[in-house]
Amino acid sequence: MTAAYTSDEMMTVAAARRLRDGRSCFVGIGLPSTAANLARGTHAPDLVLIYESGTIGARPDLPPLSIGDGVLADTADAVVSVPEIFNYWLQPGRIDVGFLGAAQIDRFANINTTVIGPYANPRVRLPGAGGAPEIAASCREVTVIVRQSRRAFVDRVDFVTSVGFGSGPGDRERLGLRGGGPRTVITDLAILEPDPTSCELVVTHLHPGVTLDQARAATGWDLATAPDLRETTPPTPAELDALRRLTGSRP
Amino acid sequence: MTAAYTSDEMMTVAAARRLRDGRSCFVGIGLPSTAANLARGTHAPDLVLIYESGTIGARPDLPPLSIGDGVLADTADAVVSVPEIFNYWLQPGRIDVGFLGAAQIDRFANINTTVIGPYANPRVRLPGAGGAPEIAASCREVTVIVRQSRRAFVDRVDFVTSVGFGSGPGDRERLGLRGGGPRTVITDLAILEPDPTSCELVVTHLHPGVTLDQARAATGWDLATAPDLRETTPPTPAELDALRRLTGSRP
Amino acid sequence: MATVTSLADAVADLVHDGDSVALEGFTHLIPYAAGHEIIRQGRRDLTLIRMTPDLIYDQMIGMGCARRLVFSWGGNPGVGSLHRFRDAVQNRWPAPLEIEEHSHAGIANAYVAGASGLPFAVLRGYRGTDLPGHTATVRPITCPFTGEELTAVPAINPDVAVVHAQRADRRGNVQLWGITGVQKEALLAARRSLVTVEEMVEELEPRPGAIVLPGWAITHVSEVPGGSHPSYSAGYSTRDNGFYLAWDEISRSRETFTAWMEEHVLAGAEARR
Amino acid sequence: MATVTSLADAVADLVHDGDSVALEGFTHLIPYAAGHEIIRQGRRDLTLIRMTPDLIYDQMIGMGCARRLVFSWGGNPGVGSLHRFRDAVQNRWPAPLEIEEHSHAGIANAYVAGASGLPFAVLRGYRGTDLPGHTATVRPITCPFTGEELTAVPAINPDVAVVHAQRADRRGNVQLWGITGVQKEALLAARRSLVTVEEMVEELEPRPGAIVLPGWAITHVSEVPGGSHPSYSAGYSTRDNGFYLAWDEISRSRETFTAWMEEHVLAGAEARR
Repeated sequence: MTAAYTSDEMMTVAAARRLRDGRSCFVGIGLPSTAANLARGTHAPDLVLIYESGTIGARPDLPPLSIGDGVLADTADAVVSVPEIFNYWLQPGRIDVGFLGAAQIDRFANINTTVIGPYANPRVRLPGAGGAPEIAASCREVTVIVRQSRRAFVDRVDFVTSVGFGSGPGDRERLGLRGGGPRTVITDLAILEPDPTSCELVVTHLHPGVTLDQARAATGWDLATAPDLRETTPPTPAELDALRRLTGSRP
Repeated sequence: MTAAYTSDEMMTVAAARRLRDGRSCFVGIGLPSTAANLARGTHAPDLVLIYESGTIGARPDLPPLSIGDGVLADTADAVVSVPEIFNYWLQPGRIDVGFLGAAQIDRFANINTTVIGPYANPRVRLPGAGGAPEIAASCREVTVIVRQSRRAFVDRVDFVTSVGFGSGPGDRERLGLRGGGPRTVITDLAILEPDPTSCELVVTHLHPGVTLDQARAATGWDLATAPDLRETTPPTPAELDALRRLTGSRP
Repeated sequence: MATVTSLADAVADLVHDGDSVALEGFTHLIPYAAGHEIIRQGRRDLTLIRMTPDLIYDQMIGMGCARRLVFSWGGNPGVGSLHRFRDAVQNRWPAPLEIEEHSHAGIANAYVAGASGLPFAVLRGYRGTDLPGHTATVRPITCPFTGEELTAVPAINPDVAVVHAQRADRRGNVQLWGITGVQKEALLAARRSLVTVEEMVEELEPRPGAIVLPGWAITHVSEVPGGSHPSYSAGYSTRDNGFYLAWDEISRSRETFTAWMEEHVLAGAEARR
Repeated sequence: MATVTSLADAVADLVHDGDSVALEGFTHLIPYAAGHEIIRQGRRDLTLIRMTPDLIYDQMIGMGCARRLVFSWGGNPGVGSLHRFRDAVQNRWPAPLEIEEHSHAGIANAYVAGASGLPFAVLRGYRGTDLPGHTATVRPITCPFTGEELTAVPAINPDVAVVHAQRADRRGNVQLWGITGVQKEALLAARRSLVTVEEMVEELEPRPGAIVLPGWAITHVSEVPGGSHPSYSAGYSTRDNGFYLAWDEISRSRETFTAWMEEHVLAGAEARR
């Protein structure tokens, strides 16, 4: 049996499933944090959550509102300084998965969280980089979680805040980025992965009830599909229960 | 009244007197540590002792045998990592006085603690640099405590482990060394200071009972005196008491 | 040895028009009270430095204290935008705001260099992003051993650093615990420093996870209970998440913002809580 | 996740002939028992890395384990010389010993670079000394912002790091306190790591001044009570200063040294205390 669920719930559950138990995960705030805590509360009890505030192995009961909530420090295996979390933990490539959001993402999975419009005269000034550029550079792999729309899924981002595959194959190596880059982009409509040859994001899974045309309509480039396009397994009741317990306290 | 005392006691007391209360002092092990703790036990109760093991504001009852004895951590205001003590505390020039020993010292107060004889084929292999090169480079001023003899006081050190004034005026600036360099050299015979013009060590004080000829005989260069050569004030009974309480436990 | 003094006197002594000022505290221990005092004293043309401007810089920018902002993430954490920051960048209200924009890793390392007495720091960062094209203080540097190209950022050495902590003793030794962020580095990088604390105590009782900043490395210490609200001080208060949510509305228009600041910050001491 | 295993198995698994090995611990928490196990397993051609070789490397050098030593201060702290180290350098006994010599600040920063995934570190150090003339791994580097010349050292990334700590839990999370030295950096810089601990516990109780190294960043953990003797483990033992003084005599001649090692290290488990 499947329960009724929202597209955001499908997105969060699909993201949580990507996190394998025992791995370490550098978590951005918001949807990534909710998904990571859902994973920890379901199939991955030993997932190591690392927040840029310096908390390693945090075990919050509820997803924190901010990246530096007290519960993260109180439940962590270790709390280190902010320079240390970036220099000793993120930069050397020790972290398995970086979990990022995005305001814009393009066909090569480059991420913009800085400005919409020209930098000097922005149409929308966004928060900026935070830890994302180095998370995207250094984690063994990156998962992006972002709602799919033509505003967000653009052919070319207005500003490269965090590098996915740059302008295509070989760019990460040329730039000396040692992490593997984006492995998965999870949206409220679909799951996308970079094509192994072209590095361009293609649809590998459509969520139940979503058509390819819908996904294409929400994408600012000519979206292709993987050869073995599949349907995402819908959220199980257990997953939904766990997710709603996590988010029940807050919208 | 003056008590009977040894030349080593005169040396240690003279060194301790140089440390003004409330200053911070980066302490090497051995004689420097004894002198610094004597100062703290007498006229400078608020002297801040910093050991390269990472202890800031240590208050040992007795001088520690090693630079990392437990009493240093137990009594310190703060214990930090070894990289931090060098990078955040010593390197920026935060420490008032660096307190060093020497196996050899030359007329420009350069210090050798590395080798006697050629480096590749040493006559005597000494312990090496430790923290000394950066202490000598970065402290606001440096005090050296060393027994005076022709073996130790040489025209030119076999190996520059720690820079005093290099080969003379202007060298520290040229090398980008931001600390003031050696201000005082205290021996079992005398107190020496760099001549303000030539940077060469000259005698400013002879300890009671020591003649200039004795000091010259113990020096490997043509030792000059300051215009106002004086006699060192002998140790007071209170100073000697305090010193003997400190060293009584160990030779 | 730090001087223990009132917040008003400490700010008057340390913060001058045109200074570069870093109020640090990573979500936790943000020195709000000190920021409000800077606003009340009417400082102008400040270069404000902070990894996450947070509401405190949104307030200082909106009140016209800042000429320039050095930062790496300018949002309302978990909520959304900083409307006053956006209004200044997009519409130059109340004054134009120059920005120097970094990543977290870049600013953290710039503070480390500042605290270490080095002119620059090296990191694996920024490469391939559009940040170096807009931020002049990001340059390539080559490893003298491997030839690999990395990134350098210049040291940050603020005129003044301000941090909030849980406790200080009479000698001005400061103790903080929980998320300690980049406060030690900011304080040690600065020419002058102010630490506001929840509580002055006779003796600092050792605590798990606590770090101690020696008083002789600090300029002034002021006792300001609740001085981190709406941020928090672990062991003394919890984060006022409700205020962070409410700020989104308060700050959305210039009028509601100004009215709130008048009532809660500019008005007499009564209103300062 | 660290594997909890016996010292003998851990050393056999991690340390191979020809490896670069860093046993760290700054006076405190020196991993003597692990060093003795490396000696018993007859490892050869090791590059030994340590800021202060201390008696443990004097023993390993005297027993012929080392081909190369990277260090910054090779004395018997508070006592005098390391006679086996001197005999190796001056007389090539029992084998020639290459040395790579640094200052403390240099090695500490080289570990920091290693732990940080950077190829080099920058410091104000070595300038004007004779060290760069004899140590090829010290090179000038120019600040890309100010033009100032500073010093670079390459990262140290040992094949294996070994440290001793007070406690670990079953997941291999390690807790140490007191003087923590450069152990975190050495461990994080290494490809493989071993932590010997005084005690395995169910849960790590938070303690003032303690740091925790997460088990997932460590390869093996072994319970070895007393494993830091004649160094010490704060909370468990005090430094055996008498042994450091006695070592001066024991190690002075090749014969007394060899006899002591035979009896106290090479002989059966009985003699290992």
